[in-house]
Amino acid sequence: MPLLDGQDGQDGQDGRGGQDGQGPTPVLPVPPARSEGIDRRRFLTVLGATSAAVATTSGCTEPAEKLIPFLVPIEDQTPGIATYYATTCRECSAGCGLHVRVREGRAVKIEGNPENPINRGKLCARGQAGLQGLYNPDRVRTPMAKQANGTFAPIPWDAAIAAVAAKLTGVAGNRVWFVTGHETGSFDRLVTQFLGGVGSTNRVSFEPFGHEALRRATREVFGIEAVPVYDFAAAKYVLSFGADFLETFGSPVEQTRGFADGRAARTGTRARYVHIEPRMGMTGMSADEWVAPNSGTEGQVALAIAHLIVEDGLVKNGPPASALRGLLGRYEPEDVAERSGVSEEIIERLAKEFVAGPSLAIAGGMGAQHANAAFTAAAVHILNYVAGNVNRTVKFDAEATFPGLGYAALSGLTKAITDGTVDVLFVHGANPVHGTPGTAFGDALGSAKFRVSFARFWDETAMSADLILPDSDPLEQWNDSEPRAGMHLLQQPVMSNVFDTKQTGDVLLGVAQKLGGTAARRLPAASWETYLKDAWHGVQRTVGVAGAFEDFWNESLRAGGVYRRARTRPVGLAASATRITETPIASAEDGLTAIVYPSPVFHDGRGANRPWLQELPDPVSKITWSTWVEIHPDTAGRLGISQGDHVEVKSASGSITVPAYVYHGVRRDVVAVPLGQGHTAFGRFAENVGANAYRLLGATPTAFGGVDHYVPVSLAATGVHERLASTEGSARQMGRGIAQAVTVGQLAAGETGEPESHEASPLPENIEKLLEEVQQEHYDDYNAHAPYAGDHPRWGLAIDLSRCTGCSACVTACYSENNIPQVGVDQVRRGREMSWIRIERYFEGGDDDRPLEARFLPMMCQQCGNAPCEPVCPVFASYHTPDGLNGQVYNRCVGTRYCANNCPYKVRYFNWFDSSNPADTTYAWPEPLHLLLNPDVTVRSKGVMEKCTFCVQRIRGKQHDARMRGTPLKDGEIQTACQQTCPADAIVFGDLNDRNSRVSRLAALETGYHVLDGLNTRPGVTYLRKVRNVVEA
Amino acid sequence: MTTATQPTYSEVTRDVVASMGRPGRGYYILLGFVLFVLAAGGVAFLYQIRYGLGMAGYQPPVMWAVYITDFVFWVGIAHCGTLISAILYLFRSAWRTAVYRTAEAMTVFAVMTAGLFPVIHLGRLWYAYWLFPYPNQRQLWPNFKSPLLWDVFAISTYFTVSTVFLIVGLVPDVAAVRDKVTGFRGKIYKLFALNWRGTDSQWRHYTKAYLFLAALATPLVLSVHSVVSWDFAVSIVPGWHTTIFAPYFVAGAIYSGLAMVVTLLVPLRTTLGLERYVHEEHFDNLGKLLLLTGSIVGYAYLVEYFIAWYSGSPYERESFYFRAFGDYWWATWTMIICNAFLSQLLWFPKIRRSIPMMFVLSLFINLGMWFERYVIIVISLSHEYEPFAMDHYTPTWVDWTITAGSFAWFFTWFLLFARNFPTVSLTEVKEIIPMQRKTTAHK
Amino acid sequence: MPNLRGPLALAITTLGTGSLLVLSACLNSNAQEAVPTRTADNFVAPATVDTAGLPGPVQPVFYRHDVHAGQYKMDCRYCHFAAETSMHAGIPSIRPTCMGCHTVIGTDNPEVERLREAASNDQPVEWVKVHRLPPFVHFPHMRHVKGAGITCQTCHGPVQEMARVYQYSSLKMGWCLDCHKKNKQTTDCTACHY
Amino acid sequence: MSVTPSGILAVYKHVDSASHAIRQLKEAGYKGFTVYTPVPNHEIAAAIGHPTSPVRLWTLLGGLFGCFSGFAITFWMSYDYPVVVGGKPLGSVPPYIVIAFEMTILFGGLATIMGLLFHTWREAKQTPYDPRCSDDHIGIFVPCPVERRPSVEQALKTAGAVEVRVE
Repeated sequence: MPLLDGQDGQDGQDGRGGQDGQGPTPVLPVPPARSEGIDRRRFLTVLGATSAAVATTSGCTEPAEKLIPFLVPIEDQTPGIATYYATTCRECSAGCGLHVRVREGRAVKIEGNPENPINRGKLCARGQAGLQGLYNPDRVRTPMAKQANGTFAPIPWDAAIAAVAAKLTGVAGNRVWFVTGHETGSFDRLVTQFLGGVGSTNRVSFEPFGHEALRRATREVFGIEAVPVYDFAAAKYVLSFGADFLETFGSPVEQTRGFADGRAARTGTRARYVHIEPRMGMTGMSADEWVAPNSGTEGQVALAIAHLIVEDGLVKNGPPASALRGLLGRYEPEDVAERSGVSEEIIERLAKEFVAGPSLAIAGGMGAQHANAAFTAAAVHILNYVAGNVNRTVKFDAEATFPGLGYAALSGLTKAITDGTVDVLFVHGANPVHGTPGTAFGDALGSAKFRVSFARFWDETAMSADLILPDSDPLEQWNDSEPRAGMHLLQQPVMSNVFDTKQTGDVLLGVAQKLGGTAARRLPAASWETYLKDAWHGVQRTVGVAGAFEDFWNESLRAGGVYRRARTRPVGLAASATRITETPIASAEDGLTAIVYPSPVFHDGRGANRPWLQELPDPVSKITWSTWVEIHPDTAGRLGISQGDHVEVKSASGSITVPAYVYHGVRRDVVAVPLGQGHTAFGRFAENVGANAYRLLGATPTAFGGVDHYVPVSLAATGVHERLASTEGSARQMGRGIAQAVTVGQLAAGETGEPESHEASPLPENIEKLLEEVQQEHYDDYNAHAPYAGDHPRWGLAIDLSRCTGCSACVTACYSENNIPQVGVDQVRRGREMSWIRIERYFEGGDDDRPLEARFLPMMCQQCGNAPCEPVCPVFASYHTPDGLNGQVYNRCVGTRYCANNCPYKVRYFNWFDSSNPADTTYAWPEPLHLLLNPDVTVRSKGVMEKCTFCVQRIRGKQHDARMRGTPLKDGEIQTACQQTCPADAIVFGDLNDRNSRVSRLAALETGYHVLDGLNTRPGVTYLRKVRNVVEA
Repeated sequence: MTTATQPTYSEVTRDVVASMGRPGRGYYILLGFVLFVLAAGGVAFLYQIRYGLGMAGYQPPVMWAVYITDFVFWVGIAHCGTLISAILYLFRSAWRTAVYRTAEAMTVFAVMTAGLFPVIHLGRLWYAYWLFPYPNQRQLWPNFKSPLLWDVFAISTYFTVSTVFLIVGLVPDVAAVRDKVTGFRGKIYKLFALNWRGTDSQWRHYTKAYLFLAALATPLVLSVHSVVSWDFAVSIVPGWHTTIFAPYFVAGAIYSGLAMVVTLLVPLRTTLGLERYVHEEHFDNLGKLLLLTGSIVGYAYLVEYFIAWYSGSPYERESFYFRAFGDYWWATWTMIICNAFLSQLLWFPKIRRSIPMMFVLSLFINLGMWFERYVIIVISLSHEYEPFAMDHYTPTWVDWTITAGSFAWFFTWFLLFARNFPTVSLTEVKEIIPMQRKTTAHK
Repeated sequence: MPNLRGPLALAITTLGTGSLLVLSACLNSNAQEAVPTRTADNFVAPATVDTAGLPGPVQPVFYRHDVHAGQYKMDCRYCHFAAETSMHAGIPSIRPTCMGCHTVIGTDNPEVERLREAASNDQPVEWVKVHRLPPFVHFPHMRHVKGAGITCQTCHGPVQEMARVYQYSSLKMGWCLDCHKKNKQTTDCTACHY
Repeated sequence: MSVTPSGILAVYKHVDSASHAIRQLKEAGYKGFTVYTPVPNHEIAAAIGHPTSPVRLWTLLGGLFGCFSGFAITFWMSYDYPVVVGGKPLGSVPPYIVIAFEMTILFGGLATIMGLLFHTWREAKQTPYDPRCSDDHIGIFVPCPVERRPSVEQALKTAGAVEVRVE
């Protein structure tokens, strides 16, 4: 019996294939031992062959390798076996649950927690990159105090805490300010209590995109302070007014799943999605139709649609709307058509489509970040209301979400500092020096008398602090949060601290003890962990779980928290709804409006120090390590700008110089610039990369207390040109049918969509038959020889392009799982990025009379049955495994690169440099980043070809498990890293030889096709055509 | 050859031995320059080994570039030598005798140069020996289905056979030199002459062996460039995957080799004082061969474009459209003009017989043939099936320095050879001159 | 073609094998005899050994496998606890594995004293790796120890008689393959290399 | 060069004289003489009348061995460690023809050289030699006992030798 065959005994009749998406993951309740006195080396002390995990392909073994056993074995840790700990992702405030894979005491991979109802085991790219925050080489490694000469020097924790206490002593309470990020749990309460202890109420919760407009609009229209929750899965029609709900707005992972489920429904109606925004971003690219109104007029379009619904009585038995007639009367479709540039026909059509079934209109994202945003959001609320969506697809949590969050408070702080009334300023979990409009905060900050930063990284705000008390990484922390009412999420340390950091909770408690008095009385907890546990006694009561607290606590830790169905509250129209008014957005005379949008990859910039994210191509432009300005080709032509030309973008507040990216997906009077780059500090991977587009924005808050992200600008070419660090070759498919699509109409008519239009005419039948016979003969030949003889699985993937949103989470997951090195901007320019899976983004139309359409296609090794790469390798480094993979034996590779030439899919990647060599300048994992290397995967050295092997280490691992437990592998038991993280569930892995497996059934669908099928490569990856829900002409 | 200029046997010996005399300062300056460039190439090579192949300009999907261009170029150069020495030998073509030694030496050195590149371009060249089927503890064998393994066999066979062929041809000549030169060099030649004395028995086996070597070398030379062409033709890359490649490459190889022979002969005959033996007649004949092979190459270009259109394959069509009008149009047109058009000038006997013209033309053809390989390799790879993965390649200084180094390597060997060995075959030149006889009328 | 291939291959292979066998003689013969897995019941490890003459790397603590596994017949898996469950066999921790006994037994032994010192200083013992598999090879201990029931000694040699452990087998690829081929196990490359 | 004077060396300037001399020698029944020429010459060869060189047999055998071993190693190695590539059969004839062909040429060529060395070395007797023979003269060395020297000397001279000397 072949050793590898973990499948034997499978009768193929169990019929359970496809049901079991995620196998149970052994999440152990108990965190690793953290007893005092054990030195930090513990997690470095790994065992045996795993030493330092850098299993390179260089043949020579170093002399005298050391085996360092654990002094005391870490609980739950067996060398060579992964342990999973449940915790919560803090890269944004959505509240996705994590399972962190820990090997030999160090976290090596972040996976989604399937039990968490928000993300259900899925993660976005930013979540995946959390590991690079943990091991970031530019973390603040120990408390630092600023010296007289302006440099920082390390200081012991005791002294640091004493210093803070000393500064607080004798300071008037109202002169102490505390800035935090968005906190919804115990830490939030602790900070408030701490401030109360020193007699202050100056608490600023700062989140760059704090839904200010949405909250204002909800108050105006429905009379409550809340942010709506959308039920995508229930909606058959989605109308987004600038809401980038698949990338940064709200809870992208959760929304992506709902959205994908609605669109890719194979029974019943497929959801249709129309995006209304002057720019087509990543979210807009998934739309079936893109409508580009004049900047700031989305709200008018919404009201015009509402107008038609109400006036034409399109909704039978709709909610009472007579009160709105006055308001809606001002938005006649023909007037709106003139003002917004969206034709009356479109408005009428949208109105009809909108009421045809369960629908959903969303305001948010960039649509809710301009001067007129509160009006837009209110208009969309009204639209939802008149269409009867409120309380059905649009719901509101029982408790206020995001209270008091926003830019206005920070703006108040800026004023207070300038006024000289801030003596002690604490900043935690925010980087306002970089991430606020203009330079006002940064300029003012120096006037605060004593600045304490709890920054984890050397960011801009930390650099201007007097004292840095580095917080632990979220993966090293105890914490909790409640992102939605009823969802109590826990964070637990998955490993001991990488550096000499301390959780801010402990620091604040320590300071309170030092201060004595009120502060000490209010905060008596001995440690942050106790404080948290105390709070969870309350949670136990709230959620009503009986039994001992320890059991409740351990179960919560195991599950990652307590999940209760979010309680919602029904809402009705408030009187103020009829009084909403517009605020015209600023525009230059004949000028251009710049949309400054949050990068799907870096958000406001907090992800910029993660090399995985820097190297991750932007889903829209496919540019890495950079900032750019998106310009319509006509505008670019008018201004004499071509792709890659450096352009000075100048607004009233400031200017930045960035290369131009010529893009059909912005209006002619609009340019767009992503946020997130242009850091002046924040570590080696972020510094001096791109430009900070916040500098273009005005520092004055909008009427609703937010930041205006639409700003009038002028463009001027500087005469400098650069080759964009883009991973894209051609954005057009040249009619080659790489990413194929079919319309619902075609599907209904029984057509399966575009044939490969350019394929040569089919072979005569007898030739076809002969080829088949010859092929069979070849298979028979090798089936007679071990190890090929016998029954083997044939691993394959099915990828549903209707589901794929291009979010690129799979790319980062692949980097993490497979130890893929980042190569840096210069090498990306040379096309040498190593990304084993890439999201190809093709455009259709836009340059002709067809509307612009974007298609995404995840391209990884297709594991061809007749792989062109295999026979050309002179040393069998590339070969076919018995289970149908294109095996790549790194240590056998001599580096002829012929396989890459002969791969029609171009999915083979070569190690041009020695990125696995710590002594080399191209080393990809500077200490301690190397600790995230997956010990199951060989790190490839210089001169070796590498590629996707469907996570063969996971396949072998599960086969070992199956063999050891004595039962056959179940379908779905093995998950590739890309599949595991895909928020849209677009990727399915399994055995194609098992007819009942989920992948087999998907691959057999009529929309299935193989890329470049005419080459007879017989790929193991089947793509399902993107089904476009378009209005047929 | 007219009788008026026909030298006697002793004149031949005298002139050829004189050509191997003490060289002038120019020779040493040239040799010094060539060695300097060789050293620069060596440094660039070491640099590339240390830091990785990324130092060269590779831009995926262009995974083969200047090095493989150089490889094919040098293998191509090699071919002409074997053509002149073996194929024309079998055809009993008399004019070859004066030039074949130069061509054959060129062959050996060109193969030596070409053989460097598959190693230079390897990612892990220290494991290059894995390509040989030797028993090893890993119990692994190489993949004989890989064209690269065919290359290993073809190139090593070609190198062995052409070296042997060169040495066999040299033996009687060295013996003749041995009998004229004294002192230390004489001793060396004595050693190299392998006890050759021109006895009836030696000649009897020698002529037979030489004939059979020529007979073996003839299919070999055709096969080697065919195998090299199959490196490309058996792949699925549009622009590579075509059945015309083997004859096309062989013709191109001979074409480029002939051009290189002209390039070498022109300075050689003047500096070594061999004008009497290598003259217009030879250039005329070389010109005719150039015209023939150049026309075949031109025809192959036409066929390539025709088939790209006629196949109906969109990939082929776009690949060829891209060649002519894409980013690299300049390379394509350099190749077409130098190879297909300039060779047509050779219809004029005046040009064929003008040595300066032939020299200039040969330089252009060398350039054109280098670009032919560049076009085939780089352009085809940069514009393949997958539009999203297309990219644009530009070489770096490392590519250029190593390429220059390869020329230096070649010329180093050639200069050393020309100084120390007869560049015109004594024996074969004599062979076509009738031996002196007492009675003039015989047969 | 196919009907030609068979006989041609057969004929040529039979003849070719003869000449190639001569070449193959250069191959390492990795044939192994069965290694005893137990010492005799009355085995007594020598009280003192000439450490200079022992093979294998010098370890920070002179731990005697012949005493523990040979004389006292401790099971290998007592210390190498993960061999049946994990890819790696595991190295024992000082606390509690070593000190579990040595707080009581052999306390006067100077080597045990070093161990205790290390334990009290929270310093792990940095053992020198004896069996060095290249890092690109993934060897699953559990599949061999538990799955296939292969004794530790088959690969590691008579450790129970070694005063100082040395690498007994070559651990080279051919050595692995010999056993795999003999036992009709897979010879697929990605069984170990990935 | 020679160990003992054992015969007569005649040097000719003209090829017809030399061939005449050879024919005379043959008629007189001499067999073991050696002829030196700067280039291979038909007239001389015809006069001597050697049978065809056996080197060609070496070429044939070498080529056959190469062809055979080319096929042998490719097939045997393909089945010794079966590795499937590109859906092709383990032993594929077409690519192996290339290997076998190259081996045929390689071994054929090397065997030819070995044959040449074998035969010429074996037959290269340490006979007296005149350096002019590599330039433009033809030499004939006739080994003969002292008692027959005058007659041979006479015959060679009559044929037109420019020099006849006892070696």
